[in-house]
Amino acid sequence: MTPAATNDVLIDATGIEKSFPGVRALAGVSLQVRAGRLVALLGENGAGKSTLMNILSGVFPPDAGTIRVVERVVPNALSLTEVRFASPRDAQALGIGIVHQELNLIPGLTVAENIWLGREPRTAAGLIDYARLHADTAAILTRLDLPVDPETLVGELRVGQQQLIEIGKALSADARVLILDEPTSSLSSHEVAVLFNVIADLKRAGVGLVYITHKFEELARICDDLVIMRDGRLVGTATYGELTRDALVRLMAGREPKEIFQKTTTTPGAELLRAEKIVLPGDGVGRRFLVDHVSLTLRRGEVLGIFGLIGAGRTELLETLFGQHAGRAAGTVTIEGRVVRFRGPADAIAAGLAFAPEDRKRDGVVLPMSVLANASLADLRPALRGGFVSPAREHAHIATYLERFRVKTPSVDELIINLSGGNQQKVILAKWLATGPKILLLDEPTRGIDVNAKREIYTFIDELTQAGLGLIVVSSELPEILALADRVLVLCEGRATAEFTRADATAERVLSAALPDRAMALAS
Amino acid sequence: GTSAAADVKPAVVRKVAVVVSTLNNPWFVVLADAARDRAKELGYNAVVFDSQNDPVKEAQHFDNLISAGYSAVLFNCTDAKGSIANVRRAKAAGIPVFCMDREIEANDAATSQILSDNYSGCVALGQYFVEVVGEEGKYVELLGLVADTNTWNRSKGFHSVVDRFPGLKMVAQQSADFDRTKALEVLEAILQAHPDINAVFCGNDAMAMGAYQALLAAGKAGKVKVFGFDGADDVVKAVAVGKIAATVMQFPKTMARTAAENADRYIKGERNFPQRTPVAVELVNRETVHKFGDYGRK
Amino acid sequence: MTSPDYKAFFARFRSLLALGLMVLALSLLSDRFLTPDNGWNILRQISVNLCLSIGMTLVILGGGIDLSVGAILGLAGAVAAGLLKHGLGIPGTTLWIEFTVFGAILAAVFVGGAAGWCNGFAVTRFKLPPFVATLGMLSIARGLTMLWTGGFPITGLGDDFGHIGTGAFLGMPLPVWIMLALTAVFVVVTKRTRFGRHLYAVGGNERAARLTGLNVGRIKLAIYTLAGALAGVAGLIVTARLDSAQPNAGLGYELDSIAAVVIGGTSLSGGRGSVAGTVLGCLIIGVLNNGLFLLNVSPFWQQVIKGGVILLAVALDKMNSKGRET
Amino acid sequence: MTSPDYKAFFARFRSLLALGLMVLALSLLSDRFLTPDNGWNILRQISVNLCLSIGMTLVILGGGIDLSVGAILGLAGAVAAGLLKHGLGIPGTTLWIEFTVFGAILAAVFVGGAAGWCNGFAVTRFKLPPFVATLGMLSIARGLTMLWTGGFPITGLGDDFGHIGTGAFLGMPLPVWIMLALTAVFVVVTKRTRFGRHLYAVGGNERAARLTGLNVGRIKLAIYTLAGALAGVAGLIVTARLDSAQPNAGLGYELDSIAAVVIGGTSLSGGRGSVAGTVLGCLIIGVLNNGLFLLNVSPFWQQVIKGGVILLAVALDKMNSKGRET
Ligand SMILES: Nc1ncnc2c1ncn2[C@@H]1O[C@H](COP(=O)(O)OP(=O)(O)OP(=O)(O)O)[C@@H](O)[C@H]1O
Ligand SMILES: Nc1ncnc2c1ncn2[C@@H]1O[C@H](COP(=O)(O)OP(=O)(O)OP(=O)(O)O)[C@@H](O)[C@H]1O
Ligand SMILES: [Mg+2]
Ligand SMILES: [Mg+2]
Repeated sequence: MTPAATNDVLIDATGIEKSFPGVRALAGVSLQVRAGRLVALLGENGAGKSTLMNILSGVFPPDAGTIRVVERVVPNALSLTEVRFASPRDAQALGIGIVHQELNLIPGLTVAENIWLGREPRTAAGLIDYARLHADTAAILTRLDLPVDPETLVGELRVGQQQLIEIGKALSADARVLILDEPTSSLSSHEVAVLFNVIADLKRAGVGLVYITHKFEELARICDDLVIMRDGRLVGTATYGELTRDALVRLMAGREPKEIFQKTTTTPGAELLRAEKIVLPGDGVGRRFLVDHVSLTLRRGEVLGIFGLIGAGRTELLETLFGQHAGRAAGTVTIEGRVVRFRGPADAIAAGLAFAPEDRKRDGVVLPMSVLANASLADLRPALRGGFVSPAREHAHIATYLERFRVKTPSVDELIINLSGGNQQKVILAKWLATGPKILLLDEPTRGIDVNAKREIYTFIDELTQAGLGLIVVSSELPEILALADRVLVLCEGRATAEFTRADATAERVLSAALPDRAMALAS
Repeated sequence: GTSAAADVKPAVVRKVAVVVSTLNNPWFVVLADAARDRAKELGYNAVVFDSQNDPVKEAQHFDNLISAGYSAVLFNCTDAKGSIANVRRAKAAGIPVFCMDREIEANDAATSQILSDNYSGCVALGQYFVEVVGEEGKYVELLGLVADTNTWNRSKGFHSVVDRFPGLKMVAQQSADFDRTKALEVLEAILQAHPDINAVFCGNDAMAMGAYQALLAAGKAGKVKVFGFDGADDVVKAVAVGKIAATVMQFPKTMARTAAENADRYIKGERNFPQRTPVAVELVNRETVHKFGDYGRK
Repeated sequence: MTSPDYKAFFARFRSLLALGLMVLALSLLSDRFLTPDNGWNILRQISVNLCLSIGMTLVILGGGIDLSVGAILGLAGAVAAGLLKHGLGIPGTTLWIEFTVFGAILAAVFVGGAAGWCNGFAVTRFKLPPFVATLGMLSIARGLTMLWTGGFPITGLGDDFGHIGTGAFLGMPLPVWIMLALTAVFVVVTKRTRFGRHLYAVGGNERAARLTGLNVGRIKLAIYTLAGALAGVAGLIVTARLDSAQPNAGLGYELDSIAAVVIGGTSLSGGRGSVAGTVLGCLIIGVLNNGLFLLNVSPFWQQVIKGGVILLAVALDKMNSKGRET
Repeated sequence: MTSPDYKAFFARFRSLLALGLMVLALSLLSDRFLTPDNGWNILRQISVNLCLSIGMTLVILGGGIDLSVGAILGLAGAVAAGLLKHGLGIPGTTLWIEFTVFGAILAAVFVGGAAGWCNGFAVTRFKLPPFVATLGMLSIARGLTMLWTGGFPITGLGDDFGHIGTGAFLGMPLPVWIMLALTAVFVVVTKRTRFGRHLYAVGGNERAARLTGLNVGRIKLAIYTLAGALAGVAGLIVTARLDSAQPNAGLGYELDSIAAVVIGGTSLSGGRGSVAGTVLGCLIIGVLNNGLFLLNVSPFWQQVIKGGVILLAVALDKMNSKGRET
């Protein structure tokens, strides 16, 4: 389609500005959403992408700027009206749907109730028509290829499944414009493929899409237009294919990209950690064992990558190693030759372990506390003077770690809730580095992190191995595992199915070990 | 019992309930204990129920009593009007109710009412008040629970006398909920506004002690006269040494025992009881205090 | 049976077990316990608390708390009694409106609802924490009750009105009818209507509910108004049973009512629980009170035992409810 | 000034403004208000509530709630008074231990701490919701107080003991000294110690705190124990001021204390707030009470006005506090 065809514009936002206390999140940004096209919004963490989308979907009003939206679908006629959204409801009424970056589901309601929340079908008596509700839901779940019962409580689903439910919620509204803010951050490759099919369908149906992602490789399949943001400003627009990857990264960062990450080869040292026959029984509803007799070793200066599909039990394995399931789990863990028995995470930390969890909002950060307090929480001893916390010492001790990760925050005293997701993740890493651990367990360390920050984290992991730490990295992104790991352990349905050295680990081999036999049988 | 005893009809121990408005005030504990002990002496199985100043709890006690087949209720009501329905329900179920100390405002519900006369007690206290404080002066009144009829009966009795002396000015009237702690705090605040008062009239003895404590802290003990009502032990002692000017002795033990004895007579067949038996209340002051003690006459 | 059903069943079962154990123990300890009379007794006694607690359940499910229910009960009862007895004079005129029993009932529910609406308004419009807003209302409603009654009970309300509290229909006491009807209505409302599900959504994740487009403010307003109106109904029952509106009626009932809700398994952080659970909670408290009475436990020991049993009942409920913590 | 400082300053400033307005209004309305004597008076009167509220602040910051503080106050006061007056007989022996004033003080703090520890144990070990655990303790402690005192106040405790409540040192009443000392200690504890930091973390996100290696159980246990011990201190002050341990001392104080904490800006959902805010909250309530008595407002209107002012104070506080909602 040529740029001249302007009568397909569904949303036209111009000169949008937004400031938060201490941050200018948007400084005059414009964006057009066009029917049947997907515009990808790219930018580093904190560039203002989510803020712009929040404004377009009525979450909060802009400080300045105008938003014009197609009121009714008038074929081949430009009929944009200026709007002022007082609430998300207003935006929805105009056919703007959004899947937010953070999950917005009600854990105590069922899948069906969540998808249709606020739009439940009713019987003549005014009660909810559950029969229709469940039938409608089943249709959407089929479309998403998500085999769950519409009556399951959402709180019992995995994060990835919940994310699909969010997408289903947006689909159910039959929106004319659909905004997807990092929708694939916790989806498996199969689920991503389903999503892309859905996106293709929507485009054919004339829906306009906005798509935010940090994963460039996704763009090829779905992207039509590109918009690049930096520090709350628009720094470039293009049709997909006009820009090379390097040019993109340069625009995003505002500087020359460093060459792509190249792992430094290290010779692993003495054995740090040995885990034998780790078992974690299930709680009676799913599998019998969430972790099923998994053994692993880790040496100094080594990165052990753990790959597996969603639900393979990788998170549980790390949690068990970290002492979180003390009492339920079994198996022997040896650290530097000594058998240890953790009664809880505190013991694990004392033994030199650190663990950056997958769900940072739930398990990682203390939202009402400042960046500084979060970063110093794991070990306050260096901040003490005469038994009391000295703010000066605390600053001095933590600042170096925060700077190393280039955490983007107005001040270290800012509440962490006001940071973008990627920056929150960096604070968590800083927190653990400050404890001087010997073994670092990272569960999906780069989820929701922009390319540059991702590279920084890779480099950092590299530096840490050279400094003699042992790392276990769990990731759903195969390229990430292959780039980082010295050895790859593959989990499938709670069992270790294969282990590869760096040299042996190819994408096909790792993936085939990760697929359950059932799936293999079906595929062949 | 043994199997032999089963043939002989065993003497059923009849049950008597003692329902009191509250056990959070020692005066009522004495009343309840005296009623229970007397009923036990008379051969009954007696149990105390605490209504916690809540007529609804009281109503529940009555429901329970009725379905559990009690033979009589010795009753200290939470409210003169609010408790009538409860007494009527008991009566309808054939259970006689004997009111103690607090009146219910109905003549056909309770079998008999043994009452102390709050109003006339406070009339006597008012007269003594004028005698001691004089016909000129400023005073403070501490009311009990504003939702309690006794509060207002006492207040009215007192004012029926004192209001006839225009020289006696009430500079503040506040509620301290019959509570010693509240009385202390309320009077402390009032003393800031009116440091020059001559007397404090309190709706019960707990508040009188709290008021005294406030005066003590303000260095005004002895200069400001405190008047109470009830005849609580520590206040009687305080009257003896001049800390408190006067209180009014109600006779909880006498009332409780009389009620228990009436109940006993009723169960044994007597039906002739006067509806109201007033038990005289007596003024306790410096001169008469030697006659009183232990919630009654020595 | 799907897994959540199974879990929910067990969760419910635990509270039922606690209740069952209590009933069993009391039946063994007292031959008076398992009589029909005593059964009605218990039901009649919990009716007031249950009215309040249904409203409290809505508020707590919606993520709030209501400390004013007891005070609103007192106010609504007093207003109904006052209007019934004396009617209402229109200030500045010589007009005097008489109230029928039905009018007084409407007035009580209306006053309760209005006070509840004010709570909701303070919470949604001024963003006051529910605890503060309803604490303020507690104080204000108590004061208004005092002003309205002058501190004196209003009695002699007539048999028609008294019927609400003491009458029976088809052998079942009227308060029990009211309680059953309200329970049925609100079980359906919470489980089968949009409003009910939105209530859970608001309490479960208010931000998500707002972002999904629910009118969170209106839902909360409705919740508090309903809780107030239900407190008005409770006020009617209390007043009718006593044939008297006591100025201090309902004092401290807020804690009893919250206790019933929590014992019934509803989470104070909102979004999880049920009206059915609350009925169970009220029953546990009611049976306990009744049992302590039947066993002639001294009033001092009663408090100790009651505290202990509440702890035990909830501990039992928690013990085997594993599942992931949230 | 960095932005959070700035925000915190304004947040604090709002409550201060409410307090300032009240002080101004009262100074204009009553010439008795702004006297040094009345100042001491207000401070002396808030001392008890402040002791309780400091403990309550810790509990609420840590994500819990404590309904038992009033009952623990009563129990601790009664135990101290009883031991001082009658000593303690060791059951089964003829031994009889006499208690000095110092011994009685220790006993009160110990009893309070022990009761608080039980709360903490129920919350951490049996995973009872704090509301339920402390509601149970409320009932149990009240019952125990009744059993210990038999329903009679314990009076005549001697001048040495009474000194705690009525004495002064360097012209400042002892209760005010105690209150200031405790405030200073707990401001430092919450802001400048590890325990304080951990308290905020546990209240802000318990899961994250546990995963960061904090011993959440031990921290909570400490919090409740401290709250209990502080209630014990409050019990000493009340008992000493009255020269009498009342069996029903502290009835309903839990709500006053929670109100002070919330008016002081501490969030009931935990992790946000401060001891300094609570001091402000106590002052607002104290000044209000004092003012209403100075102006001799009728007891009926007092409640209405008090409710209104609480709403107003908090609404004022909320009005301009923006920031991201959670
Ligand atoms: N409600 C808010 N209050 C204060 N600051 C905010 C708020 N929302 C966003 N910000 C700030 O605005 C800036 C832009 O944030 P935004 O979430 O839009 O970034 P983003 O581009 O979506 O980043 P990411 O890729 O990490 O999701 C950040 O500095 C963030 O801290
Ligand atoms: N909320 C839950 N309740 C019950 N079982 C769960 C829950 N979440 C996950 N499981 C089960 O635990 C097992 C492991 O899930 P988990 O999500 O931790 O795996 P993972 O390999 O870490 O995947 P991810 O990529 O999501 O991190 C799966 O069998 C899954 O069904
Ligand atoms: Mg974002
Ligand atoms: Mg995982």
